Amino acid sequence: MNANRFKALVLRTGGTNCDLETKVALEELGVKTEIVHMNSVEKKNLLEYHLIVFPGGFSYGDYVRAGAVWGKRVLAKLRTQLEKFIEEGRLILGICNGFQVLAEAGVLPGNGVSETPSIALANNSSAKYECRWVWIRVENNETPFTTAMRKGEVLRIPVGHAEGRFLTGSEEILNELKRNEQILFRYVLPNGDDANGLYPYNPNGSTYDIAGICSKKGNVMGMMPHPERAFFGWQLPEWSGRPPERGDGWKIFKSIVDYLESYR
Amino acid sequence: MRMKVEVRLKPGHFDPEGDVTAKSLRDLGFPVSTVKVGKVYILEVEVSDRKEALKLAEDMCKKLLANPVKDDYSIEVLSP
Amino acid sequence: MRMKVEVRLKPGHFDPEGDVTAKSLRDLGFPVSTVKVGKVYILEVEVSDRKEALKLAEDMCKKLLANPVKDDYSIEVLSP
Amino acid sequence: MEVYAIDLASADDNDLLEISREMGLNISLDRMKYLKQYFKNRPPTDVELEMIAQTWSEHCFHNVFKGDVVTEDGRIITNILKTYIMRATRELNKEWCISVFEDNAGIIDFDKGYAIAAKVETHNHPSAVEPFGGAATGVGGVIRDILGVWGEPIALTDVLCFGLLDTNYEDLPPGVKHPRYIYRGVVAGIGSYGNNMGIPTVSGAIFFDRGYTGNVVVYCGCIGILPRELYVRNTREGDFAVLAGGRTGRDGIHGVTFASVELTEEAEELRSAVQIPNPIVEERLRRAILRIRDEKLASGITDLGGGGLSCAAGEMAYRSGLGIDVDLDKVPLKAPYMTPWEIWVSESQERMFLSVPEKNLERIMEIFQEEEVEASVVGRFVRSNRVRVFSKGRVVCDLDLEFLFNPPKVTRRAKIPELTHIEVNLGEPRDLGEEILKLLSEPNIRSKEDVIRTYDHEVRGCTVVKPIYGDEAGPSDASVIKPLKDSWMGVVISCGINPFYPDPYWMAANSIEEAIRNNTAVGGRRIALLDNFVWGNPENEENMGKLLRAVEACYDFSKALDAPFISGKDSLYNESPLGPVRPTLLITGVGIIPDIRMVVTPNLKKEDNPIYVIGLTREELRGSAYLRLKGVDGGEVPRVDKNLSKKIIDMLVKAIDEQLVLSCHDISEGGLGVAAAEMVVATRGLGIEFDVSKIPSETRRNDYVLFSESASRFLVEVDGNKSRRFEELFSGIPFNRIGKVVRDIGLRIVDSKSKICELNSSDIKKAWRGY
Ligand SMILES: Nc1ncnc2c1ncn2[C@@H]1O[C@H](COP(=O)(O)OP(=O)(O)O)[C@@H](O)[C@H]1O
Ligand SMILES: [Mg+2]
Repeated sequence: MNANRFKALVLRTGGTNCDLETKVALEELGVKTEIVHMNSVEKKNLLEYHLIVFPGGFSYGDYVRAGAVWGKRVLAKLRTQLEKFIEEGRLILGICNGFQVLAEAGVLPGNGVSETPSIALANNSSAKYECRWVWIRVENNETPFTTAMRKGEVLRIPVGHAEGRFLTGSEEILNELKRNEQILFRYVLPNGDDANGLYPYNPNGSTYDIAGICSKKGNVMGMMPHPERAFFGWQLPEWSGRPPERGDGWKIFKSIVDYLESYR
Repeated sequence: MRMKVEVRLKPGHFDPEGDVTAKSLRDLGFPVSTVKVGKVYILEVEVSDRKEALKLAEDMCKKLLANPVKDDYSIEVLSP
Repeated sequence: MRMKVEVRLKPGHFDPEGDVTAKSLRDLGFPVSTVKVGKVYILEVEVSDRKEALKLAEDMCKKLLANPVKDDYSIEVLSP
Repeated sequence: MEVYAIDLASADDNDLLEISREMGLNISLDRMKYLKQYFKNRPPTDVELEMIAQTWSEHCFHNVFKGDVVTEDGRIITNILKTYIMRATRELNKEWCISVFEDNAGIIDFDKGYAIAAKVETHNHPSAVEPFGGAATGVGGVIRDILGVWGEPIALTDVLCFGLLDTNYEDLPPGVKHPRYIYRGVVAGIGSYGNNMGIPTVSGAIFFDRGYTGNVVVYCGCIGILPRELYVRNTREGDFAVLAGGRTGRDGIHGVTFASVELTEEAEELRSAVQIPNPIVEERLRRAILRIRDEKLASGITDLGGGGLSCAAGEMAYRSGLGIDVDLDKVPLKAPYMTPWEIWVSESQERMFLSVPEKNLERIMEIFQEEEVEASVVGRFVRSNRVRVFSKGRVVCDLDLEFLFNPPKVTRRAKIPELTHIEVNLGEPRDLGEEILKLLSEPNIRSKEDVIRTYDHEVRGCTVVKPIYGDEAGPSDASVIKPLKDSWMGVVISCGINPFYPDPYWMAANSIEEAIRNNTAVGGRRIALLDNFVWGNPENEENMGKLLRAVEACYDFSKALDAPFISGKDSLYNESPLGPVRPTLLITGVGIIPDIRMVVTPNLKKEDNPIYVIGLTREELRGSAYLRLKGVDGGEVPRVDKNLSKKIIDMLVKAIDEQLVLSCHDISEGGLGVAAAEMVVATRGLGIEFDVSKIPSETRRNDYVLFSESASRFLVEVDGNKSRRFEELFSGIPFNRIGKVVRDIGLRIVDSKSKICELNSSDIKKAWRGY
């Protein structure tokens, strides 16, 4: 298997700070990865890439609202290309601040782009920044981001954010997410049972314990936990003797590569 | 036209920044029970029609300044 | 007593947040020349005397809410 | 244009003091007189006087450390920094020390052509006045120290000391803010800056004590990494001086002179001396600086910290043997109507200063632009030894650098205080289990998880041993990061701080040993040290005497334990209406571990494995958590036995490398009783059973054995199959097998056959973690 054929674009802007470790994870799986600043993205042809990642950080200093300014910049600069990109079924992954960006750009949870956001990632209900390892359960393993896992499997991945409380504009939107199986990850108890909002298992008070969702077609995904911080076994919070080879975050990146393999 | 937009969390949404501010004020000895925090934007908009300006500001709120899922906003014309 | 405090950059001060917001609005096609960003605090103060409340709010600004080097502030009593 | 000539020539002593006070210079009379003499032919401008005040401030020049100290018996010690701290490093002469005490940070060798840079700063005064901004800019400043040696910041540390959170308002004099207010603001400020920058805050400590009510102590540290060959310091004549990053404003004016002012009611007005943080600007600045480094475009770099542009420009020119011309009109401003001296000394944040060869200027500006960093050529390095500053085409400052960097020496008197012996009179408590639980929940000992989790300690994905260990969130002795993708080598970061031991010499000795011990406990070795002194007014002879004792210990124990100092800082003059700060010395340890997969953690691994205690327990409880809990002062402070300590540390490293040690925890605050309980906190389903009578000890009172804070001790779980080898290694050293790992019990302590106490794990966890 040679993933070298695949190219990923990791976007960044002032305040992005998880681009390097995201690149490390992708390259570890053989994906050619370029980090490109928003200021020079116009020189790029997005359709040369198979995956675009919006990594974590504090883009634009979280001015206005976390993810808002970057989200709108993306719309202003890349809208047409991005719509094409999504239309063609290529993959977009937003992690943490990247998820906030996709929400603010209206790319999630819809199909394509919408001007006004219908979901929000609001302040954590703990009123604090939360840096902790959480348990998330795979709700749908038939998307490009989740094929390397079992449905119902519990993954360990850390979160690090102050604004990650997933909210929808209405009950309907939530129901639609459920109906379309767009909810990929939910915060759960260590034994895999629903967290039902219980802190700190649900670290931010997200509606329906939602940790990550995908678009209707499934090729755009946003999640608050950081898979790139749970990629190598030695990153795990606890191991005895030698560390395991890999962490659970690896499975998300592996799914992406598997999907690209099968798709091409 | 100079406009003022205020963006605040919808009622019922908790406001951690407000809570922290309230605590700090109390720690400093002030008799404050609650604090809510919002943002004010003073915008210079390049249109001369008042109505149009209001419409534009409304649109700016929807598209950038507020997230309708959690924010309320109010708009005011300050000066022509 | 419910009070409203607005904190804004003093005139002439460089406002990076305002500049980013203005740029972003222009990106979205809005005819905006400048944006200044400030904060609003809605405070519930546990005193019943209007004058005392104003004095307290003034003090809160000096000690916490505003930075004397760069911020102006204005205080308003919203309701008794 | 607002530049004034200051008439010193006709000023009498009173006038001189008045000028110093009025202008906020904080220059002593002696030095004002010296200036009067120096400027007898022409009056200095305000710009010049301000520059002199910044450069000669305690903060920038370390007058006390570099001056003379006269002891009561007439000894004169010149430059205690050189005489003690730097001498230890020089004598140890480690080939892995690349740059020490010179640049913005200490630099030591690492792996694969890379080096590690480390620096720790204090930001006490700003944090007392403006807790959030003060602490945040403390972090921002120390990050720039790392950028200032071309390092990529990879980890942050913070050590904080506050007054008691339940202090009564009535007990606070005017001008002193409530500890809870300060605590909240400082913690938020530190978290905010590090999180926004995407640098993990991996290590630290928090203390609460009355001695910090008037003077909060905020230490911020940063570790960085750089390719050795990219450590460039080669400023040449004709190079451009480039100022990059945030704009210059009126915030942080007189920060350094303010740093030596007593915190009184007027200090409130001094909020303007505190800089305003904007981490997003520094984030972009970091990107730009690292790209410039990698493309080798600049010939030199330094950060703007204390004294702002005046110090950065002056120092860079002086150390390059050149002069510099600076044009203030080129400095981008963020506030209107700034006068030349304000621009020259403003300490606005997020700024760096570079020297750039002409041929690279264009490329550098291009990079700054791409990264959205404002940058401006503000001057040029010239062949002279003067600093000349222009404003609106006029020279507003023209000073000789030799004069500027050789201020009149300061002499301080030191009186070494006798520590009076106090007999301890304390009944032995009946229930020692109860005492352990009380100690575990004591604010200085209990978990700091609620703070630590508000700091991102995982960002960058390099944190191997986190500040709180595992799912049970137990205590870690040191944090480990893995900075390079292609190397298994890790950086081990630890600290040692014992402000409660009333003897300054042993306080320092214990802090040094503790930093090393913590480092060793996870597998660290080849440890470099950083010293950070926070002291009261050194013009007080006793304060100075204590300082002298502490630096003496620094020499003795750095030398004996084979751990050189590479950097540090002193913050003196920490005074408030409540008196001087509790003298506090933070020692930061930066070690390495050859392979991070070998780290040792504090959680128990397997039932029936033997538990050993290494080291000797003596009746040393003065300043211990136990006696403080009892409200008792007396007895002996812990003393460090140099030879024994060295042997134990070396043997433990050997035992770890031979994989004999499965878990390990250093014994410090709260003694052996607390250390054992803390290992249980970190563990699920297992506990410890041990026999106090087996502990190698010079006291036989059980509470003393359990809670003495004697140095050089560890609790260790050893692989059951390898205990023979372990015992062989430690032969000749006081140690003993005291018990074993057990299932389903938290902590069971017996004395020979009779049971002393039994605690279940959930009570232990609840006491320490609060849940
Ligand atoms: N008390 C001290 N102990 C050890 N090193 C010190 C001490 N004071 C200053 N140094 C060293 O001198 C160098 C320069 O110090 P300083 O001028 O304070 O740096 P900066 O201005 O960048 O904070 C630093 O590397 C620092 O390690
Ligand atoms: Mg420096």
